[in-house]
Amino acid sequence: MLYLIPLLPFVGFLVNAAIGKRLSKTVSGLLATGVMAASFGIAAMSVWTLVGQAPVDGVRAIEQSYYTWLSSGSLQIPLAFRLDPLSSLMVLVITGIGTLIHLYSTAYMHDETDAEYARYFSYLNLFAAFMLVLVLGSSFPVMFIGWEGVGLCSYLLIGFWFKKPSASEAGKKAFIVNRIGDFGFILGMLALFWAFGTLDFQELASKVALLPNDPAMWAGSTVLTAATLLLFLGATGKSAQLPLYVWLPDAMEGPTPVSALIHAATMVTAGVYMIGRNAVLFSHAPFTLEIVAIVGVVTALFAGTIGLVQNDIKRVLAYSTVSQLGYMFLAMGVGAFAGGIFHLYTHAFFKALLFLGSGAVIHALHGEQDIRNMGGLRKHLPITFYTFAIGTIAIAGIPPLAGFFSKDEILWKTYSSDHKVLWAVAVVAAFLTATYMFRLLYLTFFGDRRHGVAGGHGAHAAHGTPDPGHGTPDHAHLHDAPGPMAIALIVLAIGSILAGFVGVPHVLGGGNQIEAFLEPSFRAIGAVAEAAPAVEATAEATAEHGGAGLEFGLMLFSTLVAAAGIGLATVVFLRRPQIADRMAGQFAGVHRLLLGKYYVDELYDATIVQPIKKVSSGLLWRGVDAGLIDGTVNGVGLVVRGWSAVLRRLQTGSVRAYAMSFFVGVVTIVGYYLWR
Amino acid sequence: MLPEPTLNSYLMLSAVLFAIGTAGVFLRRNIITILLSVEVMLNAVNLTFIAVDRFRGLVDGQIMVFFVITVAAAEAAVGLAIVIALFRHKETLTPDVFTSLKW
Amino acid sequence: MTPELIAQLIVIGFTFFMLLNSAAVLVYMERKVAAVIQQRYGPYLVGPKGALQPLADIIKLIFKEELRPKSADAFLFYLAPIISATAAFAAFAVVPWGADTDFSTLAHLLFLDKIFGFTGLAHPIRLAAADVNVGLLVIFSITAMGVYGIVLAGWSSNSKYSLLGALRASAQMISYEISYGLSFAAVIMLAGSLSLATIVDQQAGYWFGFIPKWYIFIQPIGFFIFLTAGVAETNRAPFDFPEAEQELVAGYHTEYSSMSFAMFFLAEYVNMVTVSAVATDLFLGGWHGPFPLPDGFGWVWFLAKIFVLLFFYIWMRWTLPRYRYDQLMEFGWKWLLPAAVLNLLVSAYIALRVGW
Amino acid sequence: MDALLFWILAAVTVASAVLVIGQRNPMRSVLLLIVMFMALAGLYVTLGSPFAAVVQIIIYAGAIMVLFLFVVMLLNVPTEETPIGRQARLLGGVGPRRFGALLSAALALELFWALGRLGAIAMPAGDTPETTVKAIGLRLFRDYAFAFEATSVLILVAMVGAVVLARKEPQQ
Repeated sequence: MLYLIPLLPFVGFLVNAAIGKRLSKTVSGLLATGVMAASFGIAAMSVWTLVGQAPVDGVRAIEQSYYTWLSSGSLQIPLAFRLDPLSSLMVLVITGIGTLIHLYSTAYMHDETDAEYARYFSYLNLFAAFMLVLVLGSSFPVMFIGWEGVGLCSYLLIGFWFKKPSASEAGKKAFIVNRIGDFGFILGMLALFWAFGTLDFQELASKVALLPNDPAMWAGSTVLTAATLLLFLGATGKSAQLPLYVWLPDAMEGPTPVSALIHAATMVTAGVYMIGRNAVLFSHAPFTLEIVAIVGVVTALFAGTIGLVQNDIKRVLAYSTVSQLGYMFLAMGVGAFAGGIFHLYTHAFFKALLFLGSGAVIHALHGEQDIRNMGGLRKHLPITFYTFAIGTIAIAGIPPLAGFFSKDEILWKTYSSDHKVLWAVAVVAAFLTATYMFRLLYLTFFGDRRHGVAGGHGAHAAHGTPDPGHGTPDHAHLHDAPGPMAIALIVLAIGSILAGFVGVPHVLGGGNQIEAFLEPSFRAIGAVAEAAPAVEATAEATAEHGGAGLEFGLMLFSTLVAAAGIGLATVVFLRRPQIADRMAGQFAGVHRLLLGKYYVDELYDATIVQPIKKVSSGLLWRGVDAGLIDGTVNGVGLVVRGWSAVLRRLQTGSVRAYAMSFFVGVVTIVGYYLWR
Repeated sequence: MLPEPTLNSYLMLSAVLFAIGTAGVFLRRNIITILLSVEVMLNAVNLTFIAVDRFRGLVDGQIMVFFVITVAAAEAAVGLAIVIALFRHKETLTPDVFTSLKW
Repeated sequence: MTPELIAQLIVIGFTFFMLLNSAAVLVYMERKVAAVIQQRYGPYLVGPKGALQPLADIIKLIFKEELRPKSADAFLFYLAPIISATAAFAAFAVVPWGADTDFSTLAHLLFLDKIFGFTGLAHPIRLAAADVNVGLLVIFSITAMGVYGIVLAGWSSNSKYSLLGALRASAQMISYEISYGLSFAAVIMLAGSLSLATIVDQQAGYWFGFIPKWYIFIQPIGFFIFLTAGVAETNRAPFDFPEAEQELVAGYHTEYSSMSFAMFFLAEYVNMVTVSAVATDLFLGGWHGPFPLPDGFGWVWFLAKIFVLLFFYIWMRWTLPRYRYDQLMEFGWKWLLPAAVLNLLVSAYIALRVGW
Repeated sequence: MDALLFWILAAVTVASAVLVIGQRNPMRSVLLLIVMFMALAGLYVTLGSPFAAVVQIIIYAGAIMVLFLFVVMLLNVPTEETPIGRQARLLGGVGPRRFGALLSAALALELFWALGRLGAIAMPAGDTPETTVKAIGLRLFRDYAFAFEATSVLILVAMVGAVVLARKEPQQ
């Protein structure tokens, strides 16, 4: 009954899309939330049965095939779902957090008209359905359905306020950038099919596992490397890594719950999931893994630095998301697949929490997003403040909150797998994370109310009237998050506190259960332990010789780093704000560079967009289309017309004449054949 | 005494009938009669089918005959309907008058 | 000349003779019944209670002058009545009216064994003019031919009443032929044979010892459809449009007189008899009665049933008013035909899945 | 006996066919065509397919031809009128029609020639076995089921078409 998990949200989508206009907000909202909740329940049950299962050579999986979707030659693709530890974790995250965010949205979107409201929830449900297909799919094509579907939904939801130019622009940008990634993804799939003749994850894994595993380049692995690189390109597109991250910050044009669900918790992690899902493949392509790790860590740093100076509350969170995703890819890159997924899972909690918190703030301030116009909200929005604070601490990586365990796991794995440099950079990134997150916290909630600061209303105007609550901001009374939103916030906050404890490392006397739980998903069925990823193995090895002491030390160190970051933020942004300005003055260049996001958008525009425009308008349109194609078509038309003017004379319109000619033909042909 | 009918004699008979039918199509100036000539042709074909059936000891030919008859029925229905419509418009049944279906 | 052949010839002659008489009898019966229904006396002068009236009519018809409209198409004009009469008689030819018999009983009763020493045939023969194993289809095709008599009559006599009558007749007969055919297709399915004799023998015996196994009991709708279509086929009231007196003088035989008129008349009554006979064979168990008669006397039952049906015909004619023509067509196409199809499908389903 | 029957029926068939097309009066053409159908039915019987014969009579003679008669009577155009208008005379004139007749004669000759080459093949000996209705039915509803259904659809379409075509336009 796995199919029910995606099917329920889909049904919700159908209903809301079809008759949503005529439903009241309460009904359509409850419907959407209800199906998500139901789907969560079913997911929970299925996972329970899965856990209850006796592992077959160390692997538990529920596989259900529904019908043969594609069948041509050796390509046999059943529409099949597989629930194994990895996908079960994902399913729980998606349905669980999804449900909360739906609940949150019922209050958050309440100012929309009934039709818009229904449209919003239909998109949201559709997204959930596709995301679930993505994670449940047992083969690349099935995953690809979800992959494309979530892309579509993210496009629709980013451009939800399509009347606002910036929103629709952002939607298009997201879609196009993702297309580039998807192109890579498709090519990767094809390469794999060409090389291994199957697209089922398990079969691929077991086939790859049989290849001899040496880092040296040899025939089999070039293909594998190429394929994995292409797939990784797809991942960078979907999960907003360098160089394709540019769409995510703009995606903040969408409603905040959407940012929370799609652009923080679930969709953007699809790339990570995909790599985890194909752990065996990637771990047999060490080169790719290196690339992944480097890209990841660089992205983490890069985004962190940008996040440091952004003033839009949601954009800060967006960049932090990018950098956290960078962490996950780093983990994947160093072969700490479990670690990556672990971080994905915790990140889902606190990032969703943070976004929803920011949403609550924006909601309270009637659409104000510029943190320079906030401050001192601590007193007015207690619930929001506390939950947001919890989230911030969690992401900063302060024990014992969720972020700490996962991030530290990654750092340790990085270090222990002899990626010292990467480790260093990652630590810096962690430092930055702590800093800018607390900057955000301070500027938003502490100090006293500022508004009308230069650029503030400029930013405000830039975003038009983004989130609900139009009209002039009324600061007289600020209402805290209403019921549903509060519930969502609190639940997520609790989650951000506790989520980490499933992965308490051995050093702290915890038995890293989540790793044990997930580990089978990164092995090839049948291929025994020796086929387990080499990098993983080496990691373990170093873990042995490195010893517990070292690990503990590093753990302490990273915690201190985080604390330092927090301290810095406290000093600069809370105690003596003027320092910040002075620094900005001193390093004006750097500041401008960061504020301009390294001018990557402009770079792309100059190097890619404009040339393409030139070529297509100049050559393709005027030359090929207008000249060649139209010319040919018209020419054919002219010729035909000319001839028909002559030939139509033969058409007398008299039945008898036609019969006659036809019959002459008959007689002649019969005669001819008799003659020979 | 008359010669025993061979398969050929049946086929020749049907050939003659068919030819007569075609001749009718060309000779007559009355749409209805032309339709009748078409029926003659169809029957010529039917005769062939049944003769060959008898010759090979099958039933398929007869089934073909049934189909032919069915189609003939359809053809007659539509054809006659058209005839009526035409007659309403031009008050004549001469096919050569209805030549407006052209450039 | 084997005795079988002779017997067969006798049977044929007898059938023909009986048919001819049946027409005369029916004329008398019709007039009497009509009279009774309308509280008149009806014919009473000629013979006892006017029993010889038909004879008188026949003589009169024979001696009348043969009139023909000037503009009529002579050949077709005279051909038409012949066609109808022939069709009518030919149709009856394949209707068996008694169980196969070797006449032993009859011979015994008529003392033939005493006189000629004829104790019955070597092997029994069928009591029908012709023994065809696709009898039903033959009847069907011949009745189909019967239309031409009427149509030609209407057209050739070149008068608007006749033409209208003919048009009505052709349209009506085509429309009702379909339901007619479908209604006994169901019976064919049950009996699994096209031969009337076989079908009749299928209806021998009784359910629970007293209900005769007639198909009317399992095909009531079929029977109704058959009867209705039959009435329409024979152009009897309430479907007597081709000869609707009030509208078309006398319909297709307006212009006819004397013997050619008589032929149409004959044809009509013979057709009635045929339809009733076929109905009897198909639905009423032919010569199998509610209780068996001595061997070789089944035809008594047969006659009795035919008589009842014929009476019903006449009764209906003098009881029911005539439809309107569009009503007739509507009834035929929109009610009778669907009913027939449904009946066929349902009985097919039952015959296949359930069985009787 | 069989031979005699065949030749008689063949003669009747051909004669009636010729008369059908050699006839200006559509009414008579129809009737002669019916005669031809009868003769053909007889041939079918001699060829041992009585069922086909009966169907031929029921449907062809009994229904289709009645339809023709019906239309003939409805339009009541007793004879052909010579075509009016230049083009009509051009196409329907004597010349083209003669040519057409010649063409069909040519076809007949060609076919004869072909059959002549074929040489005479005697029908299988022994008296003709009758194909039972059962055999036909089984074949028709088992192997030709699809064709059967298709034909039914065809009939339906034809019916609708006929109704639409022959319907009088509401006005004008």
